[in-house]
Amino acid sequence: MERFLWLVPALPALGFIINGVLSLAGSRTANGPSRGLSGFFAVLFPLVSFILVVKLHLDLQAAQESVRSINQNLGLNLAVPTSITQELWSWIATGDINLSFGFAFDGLTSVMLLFITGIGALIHLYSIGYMAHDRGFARFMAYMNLFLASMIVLVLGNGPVVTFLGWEGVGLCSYLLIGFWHHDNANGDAARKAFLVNRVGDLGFLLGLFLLWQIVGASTPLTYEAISAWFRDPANATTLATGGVAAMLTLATLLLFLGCTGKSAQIPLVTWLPDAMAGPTPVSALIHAATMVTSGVFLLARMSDVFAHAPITMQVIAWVGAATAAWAAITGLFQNDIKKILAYSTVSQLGFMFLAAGVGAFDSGLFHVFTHAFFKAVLFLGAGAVIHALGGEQDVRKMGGLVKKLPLTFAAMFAGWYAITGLPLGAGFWSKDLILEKVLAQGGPVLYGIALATAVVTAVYMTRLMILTFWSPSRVDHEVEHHIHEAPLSMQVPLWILGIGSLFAGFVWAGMMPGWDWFPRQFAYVVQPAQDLLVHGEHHGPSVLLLAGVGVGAAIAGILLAFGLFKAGRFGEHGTGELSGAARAWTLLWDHVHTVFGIVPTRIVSWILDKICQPLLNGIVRLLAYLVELVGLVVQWLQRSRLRVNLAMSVFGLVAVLIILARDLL
Amino acid sequence: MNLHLVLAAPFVAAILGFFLSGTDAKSAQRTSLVLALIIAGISFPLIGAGMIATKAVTWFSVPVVGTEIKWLLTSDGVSAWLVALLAALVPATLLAAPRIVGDRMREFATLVFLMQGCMTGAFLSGDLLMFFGFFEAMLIPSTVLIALFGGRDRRRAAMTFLLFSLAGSAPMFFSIWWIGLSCQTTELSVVATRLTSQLDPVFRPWLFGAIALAFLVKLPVVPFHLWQADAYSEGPAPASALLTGVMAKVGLFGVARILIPLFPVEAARFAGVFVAIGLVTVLVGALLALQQSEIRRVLAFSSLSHLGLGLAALFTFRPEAISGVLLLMVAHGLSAAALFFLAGIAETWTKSSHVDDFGALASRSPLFAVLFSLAALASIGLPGTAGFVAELLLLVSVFKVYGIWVAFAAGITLILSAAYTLRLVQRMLFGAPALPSTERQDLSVSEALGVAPILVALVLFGFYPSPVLKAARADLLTRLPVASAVATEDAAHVAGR
Amino acid sequence: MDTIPLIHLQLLSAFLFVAGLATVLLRRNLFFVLMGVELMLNAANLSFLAWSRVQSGASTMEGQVSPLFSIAIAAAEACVGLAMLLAVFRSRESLDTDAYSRMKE
Amino acid sequence: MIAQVYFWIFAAIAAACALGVMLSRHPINGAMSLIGTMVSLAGIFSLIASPFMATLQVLVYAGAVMMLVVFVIMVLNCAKDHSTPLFDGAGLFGVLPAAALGALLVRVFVGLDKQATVAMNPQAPRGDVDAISKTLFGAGQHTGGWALLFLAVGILLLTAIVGAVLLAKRHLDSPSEPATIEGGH
Repeated sequence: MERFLWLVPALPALGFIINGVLSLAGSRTANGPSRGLSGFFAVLFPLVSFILVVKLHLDLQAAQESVRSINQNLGLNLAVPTSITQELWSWIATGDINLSFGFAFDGLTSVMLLFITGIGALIHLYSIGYMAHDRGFARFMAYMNLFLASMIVLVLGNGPVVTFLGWEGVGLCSYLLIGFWHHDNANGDAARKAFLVNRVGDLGFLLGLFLLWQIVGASTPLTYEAISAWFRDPANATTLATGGVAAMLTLATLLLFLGCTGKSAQIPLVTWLPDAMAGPTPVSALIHAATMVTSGVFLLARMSDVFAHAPITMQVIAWVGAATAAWAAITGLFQNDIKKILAYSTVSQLGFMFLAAGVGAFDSGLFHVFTHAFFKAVLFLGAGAVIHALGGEQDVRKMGGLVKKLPLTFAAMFAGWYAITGLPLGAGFWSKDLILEKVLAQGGPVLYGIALATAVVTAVYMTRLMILTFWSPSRVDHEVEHHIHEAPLSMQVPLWILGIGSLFAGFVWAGMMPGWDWFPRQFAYVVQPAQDLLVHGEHHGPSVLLLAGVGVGAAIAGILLAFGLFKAGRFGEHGTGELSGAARAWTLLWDHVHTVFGIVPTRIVSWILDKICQPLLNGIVRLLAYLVELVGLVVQWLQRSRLRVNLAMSVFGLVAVLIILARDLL
Repeated sequence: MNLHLVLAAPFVAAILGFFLSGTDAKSAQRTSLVLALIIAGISFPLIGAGMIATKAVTWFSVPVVGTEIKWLLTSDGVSAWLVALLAALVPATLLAAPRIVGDRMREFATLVFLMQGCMTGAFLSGDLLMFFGFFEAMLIPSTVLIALFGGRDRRRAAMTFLLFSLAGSAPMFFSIWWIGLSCQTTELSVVATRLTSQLDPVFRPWLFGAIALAFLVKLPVVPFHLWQADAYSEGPAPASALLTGVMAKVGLFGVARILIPLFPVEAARFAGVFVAIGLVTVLVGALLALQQSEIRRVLAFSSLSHLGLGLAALFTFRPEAISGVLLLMVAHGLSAAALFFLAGIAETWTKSSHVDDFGALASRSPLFAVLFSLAALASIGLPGTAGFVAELLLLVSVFKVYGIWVAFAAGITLILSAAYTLRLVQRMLFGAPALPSTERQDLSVSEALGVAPILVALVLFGFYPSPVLKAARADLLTRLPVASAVATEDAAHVAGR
Repeated sequence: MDTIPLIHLQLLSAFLFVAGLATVLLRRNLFFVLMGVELMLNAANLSFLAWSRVQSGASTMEGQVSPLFSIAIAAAEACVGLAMLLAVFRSRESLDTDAYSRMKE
Repeated sequence: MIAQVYFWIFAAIAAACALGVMLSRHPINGAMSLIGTMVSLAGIFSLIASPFMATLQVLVYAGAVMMLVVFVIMVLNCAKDHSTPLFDGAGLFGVLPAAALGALLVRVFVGLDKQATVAMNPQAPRGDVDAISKTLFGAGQHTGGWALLFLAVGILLLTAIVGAVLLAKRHLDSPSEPATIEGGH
């Protein structure tokens, strides 16, 4: 089976090529390329990939099981296989560097891939309906397939450099898809911003990688397996303890984390994600909610052994996560664009995940990634269905009363809302409470307080969204109102599946019920050593049930608050203007930071270079040229003027020669 | 593989070029294309041939002093790849040219072949003076190309180009003359062994600097870059593609193949200066590119920036830097050439080179848009293209020798290059069309066929760069340890003091 | 005899030579140019003869013989020079060297 | 001792006449000064044991060559040259190399003089006809090939005569016309 590992990313890549060719070939025809053909391929390949992943997952399980049973029966101590690996070819081999292009499929990968390909396939299906009337249908599908391929490479890569290939690949697809409707320059700007902000993070990733590589030494191959092994090796503990190496490791992990903040839209590189909503809604669901933006958390878990050795970095991660979660949640309160609300919600939830990772609960963070993928995907797809029904309207102030018109969509979104607010037994309930519990135990009361407050605010803005969209009286324009219709089946099916998922996905790790821990078991061997390193001894805090009660209480408090505030139509319902005042300043806080510290200095320096240094240099060269010309004029005059002068010059030459010849006599 | 044949082929093609039809541009293009493909067919096998050389023949010997000038062609991994790169770009040039040169295809093709011949000669020369001859000779066809086929300000651009290049290489001639006198020969391999013992250490830095200047101007680097933007933007785009795609590489090639091997001690001694120049070039080039509003000026400064990184990395003397630089030369040669080809074609649609006069090419010319954005992405070093592997290797080598902060400074180019390239892409391909036009203009099949293989190669080398990397390993590494040993010795010496 | 120091002879020779050279370089009249050349040749002759007095052995006579040739060449030069002067004067109606240099313009 | 006195007299005349050549306005004056220099030099030649050269100096130089010059001056009848300044700006440019050369020569000669190795050789043979003709035409090992050179000079002179005739031919052929009086322009 491992021989076919490469097929998992290759199939969507093939889909990209087929759809790309279709798109180009059909670009000259009147109706554009065939949607049926294009859609078929676009969904087929992710689906086959998903099936392949399931099969691989089962194979891995079976292999592990068989080794375990052999060990048990025969009393042996054989190593349990942790991964299926495939090295395809030697990628970069020169000097000290020896990188192979290969994939490694283990528990962590399989969990990630299961929902990436699964949800990915569903969203592709949804896109067929959503994009049906768009001329760029095949192009869209091509990009989506390429994204999926890149994402799979990101997760499946056997080392950080292969991951980086996918890392930038998903960034590219994000760029292409945000700017998908490229006739509007604003979309292009948003896309460019996303790419550039990500590039800042990517540079951090690369530099961090260099430092990391310096720490582990050139003889250690750059694969996750080898790096983890190096950090777990007790022999290296003394090396790590020395001051220089420890500082270097802190810097390395901080830089790697910078990469994660770029991809996962954390402070300070948070600004691009809300703008990224300029892309089509399925893109927001797949890339900017469910999969790509969580790759930062994935990387933290992947390299948990490394991060666990850098306590300062872990502190930074936790605080950055908490700050982002709080900031984004508050920002979400002010937004009127349905997708922007969800975008800030995504940022906030990502903050939760980083908070979890930062306090040393990598598995809880990943669990939230998993549940979040379901409920945020369904929320986005539901929002997409609403936008679709309203003919492109995204302003929640112009919605309302849709619960009767779009019952099916409402049901799906309700499931998503139920999950994200953390009401009991929904997907978010399990993961969020787990995080809160871990934060209290390992991060202290301050972080817990921030997280809890954020949970309240989360419930407020999500409930506001639901009220303004579905429950309040209709404010929809009359012309639009006649055309409101439920989405086609291809959009409905993914909604239902994901809706059900967001209600029940949490049961893969129902912390309160012993035995319901399929999820963390999958990749325990990846993150457990790191977590053990960070957590010393058993923590005796409030009981799990009490904490869950507090969490649910926070959610209910938030919901009630929202009903109190918005049912009466207090703010945000009326008016159509842009944000203003403090709300605007708060929303654009980090944009301003980027402008002041990044963009403006760059602009100034480049302006100085172009408008001052360049002409100056040019002037110097001109001056030199004029000097040469001047000399030329003089020489020309000498040549042209007098016989005697010419003669005098040759005598000068004669004297010079004589001086050289007679230098012994002088 | 007969190296003489490889060298002679372009010149023969240039001579045959005189007999092409002067009136029927299409037939001239077809015939020259066949010739170019034949040359490519002759040149490509060099890659697999490894290190080969012809028998050294005494070309002439200087009277009185008795210095022997050899006629000797050598090919190693690096030169083989560069010759192949050149041979691959020439057919694409001919395919991309018709819209720009119009009826004068015959003259264009002849000049291009001449340029190819001179550059091939420079890559294959095994003798310093021979190299210098070809190095200077390539100026003639390229200047004529700019002056004949360029834009409004072509004459000034051609003159600037010529004067800068001549001024840069004049000291090199002096240096070669001195080396020839001291070593009694100008054969590269012999000079390399004799130079350290035969030359007064007081003069060596000057000779080193004189040779370095020629290559730095050719490359170019800040502050010798003033000719570049003018030449690339005023010259005919296909020729600019060759200028940046291959001729600029002669500079890097010279540094790697001549400067460092001949003067390992000086190279090690002044490595810091060159790294600094390289980094300044990287950043200044990128920042200047941000300010430009003409397509080809953006591309010119982008070339400046990318090649600066190559220079900086070369002077780390790391083996991965050598491989990386070769890959950078190939990757940048391909991607920059593709961008120039496409930019040239697009400029014929709007009759303008200003970015604001474009827009919405993505919907009007989808094929163009796909190829252009692919080339742009390759040029910013997106993983999966050859540029990424190259930049990764270069950054690694800079990091290893100069540490994280220098690597960070060099790495800023990753962000800046994305900034200016994507800005260009957006202004050209996206948004609303600047000039109302109903007709759908797109690339012709032959133009697309010229550019597409370049992009395929870029992606191929992005995933499987080993052939290129291995080629560099085969050759220059033999001399590198000398330089790095001296560098460490120097460092120890300094530390000891 | 032979009590005149070599240095005096040489300094005289140098003076005459410089005077001749200065005449050639300073004067615009062609006659003076010719005469300056003659003066320089004379100075050279003096130098030759003076040097021959400090030589010994086989080469002593060389200094005595060389002026002979110098004089012969001077004669030839004067001959051709004057002929050219005549020809030039015919065409330019002038003996001013600066007038000739304007021929190129 | 007496030789020294003679030398100083001759040297003074020669130097004064050389200055005369440089500074005189009329070509005739210049020519006369030059003859003075040459005659004085002939005297010095005989003082330093070169009677043959002294004779030649008077006969060929002062006698023949200068006669030719004076003759041409008279033919052209160039009057005193008032139209062009004796010295001008460009001429100043000529002073520098002349002065430089002079300084160089003086420096070298004085330097040589200080070296004891350079001294008059009392045994040096006199440059009389006998010795010179033996040197010029003598056959033997140490002849130095002067004879060949002598022949070559003969050919040179012949060529010069032919050349002079050719150069001046147009002038000779052309019908006589009033010679231009004014020099200059």
